[in-house]
Amino acid sequence: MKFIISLIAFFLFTTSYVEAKSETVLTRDSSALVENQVTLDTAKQNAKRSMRSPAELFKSCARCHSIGRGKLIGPDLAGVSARHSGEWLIKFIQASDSLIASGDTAAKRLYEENEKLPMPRHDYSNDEAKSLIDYIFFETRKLEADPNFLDNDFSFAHPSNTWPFIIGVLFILFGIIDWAFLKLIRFKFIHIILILAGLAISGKAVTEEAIYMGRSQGFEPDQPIKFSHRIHAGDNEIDCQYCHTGSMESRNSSIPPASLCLNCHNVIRNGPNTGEVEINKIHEAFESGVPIEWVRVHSLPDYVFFSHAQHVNVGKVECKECHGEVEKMGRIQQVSDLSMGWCIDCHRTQKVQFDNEYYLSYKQHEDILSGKISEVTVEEIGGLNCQKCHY
Amino acid sequence: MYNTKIRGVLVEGNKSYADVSRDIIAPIENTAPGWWIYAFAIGIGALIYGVWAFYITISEGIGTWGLNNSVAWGWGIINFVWWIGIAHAGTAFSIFLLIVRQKWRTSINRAAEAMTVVAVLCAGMFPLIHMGRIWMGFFIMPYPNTRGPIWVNFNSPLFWDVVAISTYLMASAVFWYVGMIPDFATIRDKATSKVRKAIYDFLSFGWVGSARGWLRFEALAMILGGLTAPLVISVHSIVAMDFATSVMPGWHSTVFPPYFVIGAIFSGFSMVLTLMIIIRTVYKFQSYVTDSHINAIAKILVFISLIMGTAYCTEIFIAWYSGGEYEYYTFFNNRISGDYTIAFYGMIICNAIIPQLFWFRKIRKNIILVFIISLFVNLGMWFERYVIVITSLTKDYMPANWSTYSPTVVEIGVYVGTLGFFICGVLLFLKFLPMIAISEIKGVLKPTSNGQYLKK
Amino acid sequence: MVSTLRNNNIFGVFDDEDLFIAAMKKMEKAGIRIKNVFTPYPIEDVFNILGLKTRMPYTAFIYATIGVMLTYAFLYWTSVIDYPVIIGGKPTNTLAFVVILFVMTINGGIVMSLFTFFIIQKLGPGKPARVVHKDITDDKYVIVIEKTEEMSNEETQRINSALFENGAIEIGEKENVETI
Amino acid sequence: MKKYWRSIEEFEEDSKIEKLPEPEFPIEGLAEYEINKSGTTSRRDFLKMLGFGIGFVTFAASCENPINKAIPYLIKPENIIPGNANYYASTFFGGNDYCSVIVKTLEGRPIKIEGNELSSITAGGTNARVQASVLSLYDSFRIKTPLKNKQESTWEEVDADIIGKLDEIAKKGGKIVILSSSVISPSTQSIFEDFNRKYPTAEVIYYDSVSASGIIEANKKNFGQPYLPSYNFDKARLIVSFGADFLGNWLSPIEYTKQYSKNRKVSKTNPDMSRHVQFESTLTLTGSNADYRIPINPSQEAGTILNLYNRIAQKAGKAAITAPESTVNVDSLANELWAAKGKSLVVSGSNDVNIQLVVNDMNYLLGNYGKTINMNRPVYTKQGIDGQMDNLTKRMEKGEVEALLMYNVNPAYDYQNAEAFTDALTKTQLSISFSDTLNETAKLAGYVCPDCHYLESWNDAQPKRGVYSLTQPTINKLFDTRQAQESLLIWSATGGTTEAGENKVENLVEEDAYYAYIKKQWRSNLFPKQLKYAVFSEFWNHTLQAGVFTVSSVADMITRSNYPYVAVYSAANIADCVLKLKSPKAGERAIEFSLYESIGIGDGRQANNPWLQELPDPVSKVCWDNYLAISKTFADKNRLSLGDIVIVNDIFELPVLIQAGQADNTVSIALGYGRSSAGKVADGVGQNAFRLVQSKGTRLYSGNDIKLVPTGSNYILALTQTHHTLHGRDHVRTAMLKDYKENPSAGNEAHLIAEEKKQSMYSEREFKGHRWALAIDLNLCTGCSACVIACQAENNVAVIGRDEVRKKRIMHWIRIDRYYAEKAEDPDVYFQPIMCQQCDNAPCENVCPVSATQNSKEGLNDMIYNRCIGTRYCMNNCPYRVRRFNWYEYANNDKFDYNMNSSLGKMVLNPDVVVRTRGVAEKCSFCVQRIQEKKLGAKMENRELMDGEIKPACLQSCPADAIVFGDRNMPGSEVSKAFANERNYFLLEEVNTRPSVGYLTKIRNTESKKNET
Repeated sequence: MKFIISLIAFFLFTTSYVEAKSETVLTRDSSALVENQVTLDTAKQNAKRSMRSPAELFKSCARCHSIGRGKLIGPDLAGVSARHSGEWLIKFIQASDSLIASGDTAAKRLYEENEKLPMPRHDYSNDEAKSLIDYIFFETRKLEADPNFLDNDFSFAHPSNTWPFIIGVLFILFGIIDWAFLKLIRFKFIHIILILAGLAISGKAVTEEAIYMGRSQGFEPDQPIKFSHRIHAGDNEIDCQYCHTGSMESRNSSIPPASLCLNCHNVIRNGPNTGEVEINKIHEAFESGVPIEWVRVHSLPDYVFFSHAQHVNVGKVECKECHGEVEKMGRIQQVSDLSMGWCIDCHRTQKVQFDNEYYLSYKQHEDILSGKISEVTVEEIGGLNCQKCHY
Repeated sequence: MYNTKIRGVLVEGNKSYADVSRDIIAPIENTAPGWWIYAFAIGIGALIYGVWAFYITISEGIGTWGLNNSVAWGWGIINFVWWIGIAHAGTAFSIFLLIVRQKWRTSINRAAEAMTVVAVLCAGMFPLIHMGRIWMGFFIMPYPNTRGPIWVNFNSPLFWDVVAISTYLMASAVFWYVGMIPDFATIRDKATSKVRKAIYDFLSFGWVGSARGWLRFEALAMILGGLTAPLVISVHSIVAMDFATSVMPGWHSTVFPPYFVIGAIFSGFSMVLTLMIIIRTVYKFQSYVTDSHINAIAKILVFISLIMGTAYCTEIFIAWYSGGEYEYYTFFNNRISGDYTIAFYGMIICNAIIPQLFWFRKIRKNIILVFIISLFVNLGMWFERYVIVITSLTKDYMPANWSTYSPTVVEIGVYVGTLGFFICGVLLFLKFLPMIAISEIKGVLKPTSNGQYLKK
Repeated sequence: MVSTLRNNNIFGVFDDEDLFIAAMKKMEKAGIRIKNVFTPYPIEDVFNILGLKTRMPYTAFIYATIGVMLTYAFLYWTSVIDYPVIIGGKPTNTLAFVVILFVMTINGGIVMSLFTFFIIQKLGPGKPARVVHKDITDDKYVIVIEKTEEMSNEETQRINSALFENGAIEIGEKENVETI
Repeated sequence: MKKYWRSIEEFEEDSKIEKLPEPEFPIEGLAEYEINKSGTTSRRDFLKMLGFGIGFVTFAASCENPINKAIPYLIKPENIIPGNANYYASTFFGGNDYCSVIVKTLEGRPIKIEGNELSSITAGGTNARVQASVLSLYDSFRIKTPLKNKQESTWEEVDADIIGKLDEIAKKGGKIVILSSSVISPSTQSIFEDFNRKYPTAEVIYYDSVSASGIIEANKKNFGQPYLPSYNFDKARLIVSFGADFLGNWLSPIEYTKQYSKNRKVSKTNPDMSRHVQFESTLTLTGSNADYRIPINPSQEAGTILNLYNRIAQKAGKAAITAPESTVNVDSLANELWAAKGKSLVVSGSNDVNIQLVVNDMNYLLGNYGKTINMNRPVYTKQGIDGQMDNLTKRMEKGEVEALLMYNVNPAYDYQNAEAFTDALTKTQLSISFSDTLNETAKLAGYVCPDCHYLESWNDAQPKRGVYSLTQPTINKLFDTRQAQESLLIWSATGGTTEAGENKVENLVEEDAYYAYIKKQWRSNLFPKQLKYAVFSEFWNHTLQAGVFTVSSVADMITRSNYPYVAVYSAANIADCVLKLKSPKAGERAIEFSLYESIGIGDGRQANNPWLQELPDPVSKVCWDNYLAISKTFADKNRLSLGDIVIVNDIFELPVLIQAGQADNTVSIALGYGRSSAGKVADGVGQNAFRLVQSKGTRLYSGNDIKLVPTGSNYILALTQTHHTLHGRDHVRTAMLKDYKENPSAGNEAHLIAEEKKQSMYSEREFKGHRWALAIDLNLCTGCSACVIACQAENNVAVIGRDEVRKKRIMHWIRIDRYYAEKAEDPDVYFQPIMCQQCDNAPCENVCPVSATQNSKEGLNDMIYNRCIGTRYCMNNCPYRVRRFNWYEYANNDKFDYNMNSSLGKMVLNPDVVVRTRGVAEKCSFCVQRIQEKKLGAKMENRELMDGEIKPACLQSCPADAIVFGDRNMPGSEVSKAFANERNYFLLEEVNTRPSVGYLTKIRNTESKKNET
C-alpha cells in the first residue's frame, strides 16, 4: 500500500518537478518557447512572474478550508486528491463557477453540499495548482503518518539484572541477620537455604552481567536519519545487496554512500512518515559535502577479522542468519550477541559449500566418497582454528 | 600413647602442663616487644618498596624489567622457585615427621607450617606479576565461558603449577589451621581480655577437647598428612617440569623433579633452622626448641647437601656423557666457565661444600655457626635457581640470539617486597598465634621428661 | 536448683593423667556409663577404654576416588569432545592429564575430609564452646556422667563417691555439656 | 600480483586515481586548511581512519566496544570497494635506487610498496629503502605549506615573488642555476629546457651526493658518452669487483641482485654458478656474498688493479706498463679472467677516473663490451659531474650566481665542504629549495616550494636508455605541496613565451598540469616508438597499468644514433693514468679510511624513516648509529674495544666497532648519518661522514690521511646480534660447488641422518587441506634485508628505538642472522633469514597455559594476541627465538614517538593486521592475512588455489628470489620441490620440532677452503 502511495507521490512529483524546470527555462529566455510543449497562454502568464510556493498559495485556501481539522466554510481538503481527479481539481481551483456552470455533477454536488457558496476563482497556473494539490496530498499523508514508525515490536536486549541481584543480596543478609540476632526462624537449615538461594540468585545476576559486558545485543541507537529498514527492505522489498554492495565482494558490507540513496531519493523527495525532512538530510549532506555519520550498530572487536564476502558470497549464508529479520525492523537492531561462542557454534554445525572448485584438493572428498561423512562442516576445514579470525 | 621408642628429652626444664600453656601463650598475652616493632617496621618498609615495584610493572609494563627476547624469564621465576622451595619446609617437617612418628617435630612444626603458608603466598605473587597482561590472568582458569567455550591448555606446566600450588596452599593452610584449633581453645580459656577471648573463641570453632574430638582430630591429621606428603613431592616436581618439559639445553633433563624436590626440602629445612634459631633466642624457648632439635636438623642438612652435590655432578657428567653439543656448551661454557661463573660456584660452595661442616659435632653445637651456615644454604639455593634459569636462556641453540641478563631496580623491588611480606607475615604469626603446638607438646611432655615433673 | 527438664550431668575433674585413666577404668568396671571425657591433649587409652572408633580414613579414600574420576571426566570432555585443539602435535587425550589428576585426587581428599570432620564433629566458626571446666584445655582431665531423670539420689551419691575415691579434685553438676 | 590488472573500461579511472581517495572532495580546501593550521592531520585523514570498516588503530586488550561512528563515502569512487585493496603501478627513484613498484592502497591510503614484476630492470625486486619509502609519505616533518624566509606563505605569494625576481635577474642577465640531483625523468628534463627557454641565463647542474663521475668521465674519454653503461651480471661467469658494492649500494643494486642471483641458482640439472671475487677494504654486503674476498686497503686498490691489468695485457699481447707491486698475487685470477674472456666482468667502485679508465681497458681487452657491459643502453641514474659542483661553489662565492634553484639536493649536508657552500649560498639573491622537508639546505633557502612525495606525484622515468616507467599518485596531497615540475612550469610559463599555448598559467594552476605535460611528452616522443597500440589513450592507459614501457631495440635504432661501441673505443693512455694514480710510498702507513653507504640509510635522504633507522646493518648488525669499523689487528694495536669513542680528524666523535674482514689499516664509516635537520627521528643520530669526502677532480670516498684520537669513554652500540660465529653448530650448512657436483647432498649429511632417526611417540598428523610451507635458498639470499622492512610494513611491526634495541628487544618478525666462519681477518660470511618456523611439533604450543598459540589444520602455528596473557613461556621454549614480546605499549605511547604515535604516521598501518597491545607475544604468521585473502579470492572465483599465488611480504620483496612459499600437499608445487631437494634441511632437526620452513644449503664456488687467488 505505502509502496503504491509513494509511487503516486513519485509520479505526481516528477511531473510537477519536470515542468517547473521547463518553466524556469522559459522565464530565462523565451527562445526556448518553441521547443517547449507548453501552451502559449500559460507561458504568457508565467512569463510575468515565476511560480509561487504551494504553501503560500494555500494561505488563501486556508480562509475557507482546513486539512483534517473538519469543515470550515468549505469542505475538509484532507484526501481531496483521492476523491477527485487531478485535472478536475485544477479546473475547479482555477474557475469553480464555470465548472459548475458546465454542469459537472461532482462540482454541482459540492456546490449543493456547501450552502451554495461558490469558491472564488484563483489565478493559479496549472503547475501552481498541481503543486498545490500535491501539497494538500502530502499534508493529508502527514495526518495519517505514524510518529513512532521506527519502533520495533521486539527487542533482543537482555533483561536488567539489577533487581535479581538486590533480591539475592537481601536474602543473604536476612539469612545471616536472622541466624545471628533476630532468630525469627527456629530451624537453622532454613537460614542456610535462604543464604544459598540468595547466593544463587545474585551470583547468576553477576555472572550474566559479566558475560554481557562489552556485548551489545539488542543495541538499537537513534540514527542521524530516521531510516526505516521496515519500509525499504520490508515494504519496498529492496534487496540487501542493492545498498550493502560490499557484502558480496568485500570484508565489510559497507553502509551505502549518499550517492546510492540518491538513486531513488533524487525523485522520491517525500517520505510517508516524515515527509521531506529526513530525505532532505541526504541532499544536505550531499550538497554540503559533510558526510552522514551513522551510528555503527554491529561492531566486532578490532582483533577479530570478519569477511562478509566469505560468509555471504562463498558460504552462502543468509543475511538474516546473523542480522535477524531486518525487514521487520524500523530502527536497526543488533539481534545476535556477536560473541565468540556464537560464531563457534555456527562454525561447528554450518555445512561448507564443498562443491566449490576450490576444495578439490581437500582430502575430505575421499571420506565423502567412502561414505565416512555425508557433508563437511566448517569445523572440519579449520573453522575452529584461531587464526581464521584472529590475526 | 604411641608405643614408639622416645629418644632423649624433648622438653627441658621440668615444665608442667600449666607452664607449657603459660610459656607459649605469653607472647600473645603480653604486648609486643621492641625488637618486634622494629622488625615489623623493616618488613613494612620492604613491602612498600615491593608495592611500588608492582605498581610500576603493572602500569608501564614488563619492559621495566631486565628481560629481553632471549631471556624472557628472570628474577621473577627465580624467586618464584626459591620461595616454593622454602615453602616445603613446614609440610616436609610436619608431614614426614608425623608419618614416621618423630615426636621431636612437635616443637617446631607449627612455626614451620606458618612459614610455609606465608612463603607459598610470596611465591604465588611472582607468576601473577610476571604476566604481561595480569588483568587478563583469569584466562588461566578453566571455567565455562562464552568464547566457544575455549579451555586452557592442560599440557602446559604453567597450568599444572596453578593447580598444584593452589592445592598446596590450601592443603598446608588447612593443615596449619586445624592443628591450631585446640591451641586456640587453650588461649581462649586462658585469655584475660574480653576481646581476645571473643576472637579466639571464634577461631577455636568451639573446641572443647572431648574424647571423640581428639580421636577424629588425630584421624584428620593423619589423613591430611598422608595426602599432603605426595603433594609436597608433586608440587616441586611440577615446578621442576616448568623446566624439564621445555627444550632448552640445561632444562630438558629428567633428573630435575627429584633434584628440585630435594633442593626444596634443603632450602626449606635451612630456612626453618634460621627461623627457629631466631625464635628460640628472642623468645627464650631453649627448653622447647632444644639443642638436640638444632642438632637433628643439622644432620639432615648434611645428608641432603650430599644429595645436592651428587645431583650437580650428575648433571655435569650427563652433559658431557650424552654428547649433546648444546647441553655441553651450556654446562661447560656458560656455567663452569663464562659470564655466570659466580652464580655457579656460589651455588656449589653454599649448597654442596659449606654444609659439610655439619659433620663436626662442635659446629653443630655452635648455634651462631649453624645460623650462619643455614643462611649460606638459603643463598646457595637462590644461586641454584639463578644458574638454572639464566644460563640456559642466555646461550641456547642459535648463537645469533645469545644475550645476557641483569635485573633492574623494579625486578629487585618485587623480590624485596616479597621478603618484606614474609617478614611481616611471620612476625604477625609470632605475635598473634601459638608458635608452638601446645597440645602436641603436652602430648609428649610427660613420657619424654623422665616422668618426674611437678604437679602444681 | 536443678530443673528435671534439662539433661544434667555430673563431672569430676582430675589433675593427673594416670589417676584419671585409672578412674575411668574403675568406673567402667563399676558399670557407670561415662558420657564423655575432656582432656587437654589426645590420650590413646581414653579411646580404648571408651571403645571409640572413626571411619574417616575410609571416607577419605572414597573422596579421593571421586575427585580423580570427576577431574578426568572434566579433562576428557573439555579437550577431546568440546573444543579439541592441536597442541605441539600431541593427541588431544594426552598423557599430561596424569599430573593434574594426581593433584586433584589429593585436593578432593583433603577438602572433603576437612568438611566431614567439621560436620560430624559439629565444629565451625562462631560455635559457642560449652566448656565443662575452664582448665580443660590447660592441664585438667574431666569425666562426665549423665544424670538422668530416673536416677535416684543414692545412685548419684555412688557416682560422686566413685569420682571422689578415684582422686577427683573437684566434683560438680553441669547442664548440657558437649556430648560428642 | 595479478590484481592490478583491471578491465579496459577502468583504465580511464586510473589516470584520475589521485581524486579517488576523496570521500568528500567538495571541501577539500577546508581539509587542507586544517592541515596547514594545525600540524596534525585533518578531519579528512580522520575520516580515512574511521572510514567504514576500518578502526585500524586497534587494541587487542580492550574488551568493550564503544559507540563508534560509521561514515560512508558520500560518493563511492567507482573502483574502490571499502575493505578491498587497490594496486597501482608507480616508480620510486632516490639515491641509488631506481625501482618500478606496485603501490597497495586501501581506502585511498598507500600502505605497502611491492615490486613490479613487469619491469625489465627490477623485475619485482625491491630493497629496504624502497619498501620503507611509504612511511616517508606520512612523515610529520614534511613541510606543509610553501615557505618564504621560513615563514608560512601561500603559493600565490611565493609564485609572484619568485617570478618577479627571476624576471629581474634574467633581464640583467644574472646567472640562474638549477642545482639538481640526477634527473631520469625525460619530462622533467624538458621542463628544465622550457625554463631555460624562458630564462636564457639558466643552466642545470647535476650533483649526486654519492657520485659516479669517475665512471662517467672515463666513459666519456673512451666512448664519448658521459654515461654509465648497463652491466649484465647475469651474463658474467666470473665477476671481479674492486670495492664495488653492487648488491648493496653501487649504481643499481636491485637490478644487479636480480641478475646476480640468476647465476647463483644451482640445481642438479644446472649445477653451475658464477664465481665472484671481491677486493674491498670494508666488509660489504657484496663482499660477504663473494666466493673469494680479499681485504685490501684503498691505497692498494690501484696497485692490484694495475697488476691484474698487466697480466691481462700480456695475454692480450699488449705492452705491460710499470705498476707498483701488488700486495696480493693476482696471477691465477688473471688466468681465470682470460679463460672467461667475454663472459667475465670487472668493476670498480672507485670514483677515480684513472682507475675506471684502467678497468674499462681491462674489460675491453677481455672483450666484455657488448657481452657483459652494454654501452648501448646507458644508465642515467647518475649524471653528476663533481667538477661542475665544485666549480659552482666557487662561482657562488664570487657572487656570480644570482639565483639558485635546488631540486632534490642537500649540499649543505652532503657536500664535502658544506661550510663553503652555505656561505656561498648567502651571496645569491634568490635561493629556492624544492625540498619536501626542511632539511639542512632548505633551512638556508629564501624560498621553499615543497615538492610532493612520489606517492602523491605524477612523473616519468628513463633509468636507462629505452626503458621507461611512470609514477602516478596514489593518494591526494596530504599537505599544501606542489610538484617541483609544476612550479617550474608555472614560473617558466607566465610570459607565455613558450610555443604552444597549452601551458598558459590559467591552464597550469589546475591540479594536474604536469600530468598533462607528461602525457604531451609521451604522445610526441614515445607513442611513435611503439607499434602495438594505434590510439594514444590506449597506449597511455596500458603503460599506466603496467607502470613500465620498454622501447624495443628496433624502434630504438630508428630514433637514436646507434654505433658499434667497439669501433669508437679509444683506449686512454694507461701509462698516463698510472702516473696520476699515486699509490702510497713503501713504508708510509698512514691510517686509511673508506666511506660507504649503509643498507638502511643509504646517502641519508630517508634518514628520518624510523623503519630504516632501526634496520640492523646486514653485516655489522648495528642500528640507530654509524660507527668506526676497524679491524681486529688494528684494535689490538691501538687497544680499542667495541664502543670505545674515538675523535675523528678533530671533527666528530664515533664509537668503534671491530669488524671482521676489515682491511687491517683502514677504518670505515657509513655515510648518511649525522643529519642535523631531518626530523625528530634522524636528528643527532650518528655523525656526518660526508665531511671526510675528498675532492680530487672527482669526489673520493676513501683516503689515507685520517687522524684518530681515542677519548677513553665508551658508548653502547645498538647491536641486534652479539655472537658472530656458529660455534661449530650446523645451523648454516655449506658445501663447495665441486663437492656439490659430485654429491648433491654434500654438506647436508646431517639431514639424511635426521630423516632416518625421525620418530615420534604419536601417530603422524594428517593434513587434509593445505599445508603451508616456505623454503629459503641460502645460496641466493644476499642478506639485503628488504624482507625485514617489507614484513615490518605488512605486519605493523613496532619501532622501539635505540635503547630498547640495546636491550635486545627488537621486534622484527623476520631477522637475518649473520655468521662469520673461518678466519676473523677475512671470514666466510653467511646470512640466514629466520622467521617463525611454524613447527608441527611446536615447543611453544605445549607450554602456553591458555593455549594462545596452537597448531592450525593447515600446519600454521597460530598466535592469538587477544588470548595471550604474556607468561613469555613460549619465548623461552622457542629454540629459534623468533617470538617477540610487547614489553611496552608501542602504539600511542610518547615514550615510543614513532609512526604509531601520530595519527598521520598511523595511516601506514595495515588494517588486516591488528596492532598488538602491551604484554602479548607476537611472531611471524606466514602473512596469514594474505593467505586468507587469496583463499577467499579463489573461492569467490570458484577455482583451485594456484601455486605461488600466495606471496608473503618477505617473499614478495626479495630481489634475489631466495624464498618460495606454497602448499606442501600440492604435488609439484615449488615448495614441495624445494623440500625434496637434496640441499634442503631444517633448522635444529635434532630437536624434532618438524618445522615448515626449509633451508637450502649455501654453495660456494671455491676450489678449497679459503685459499687466496
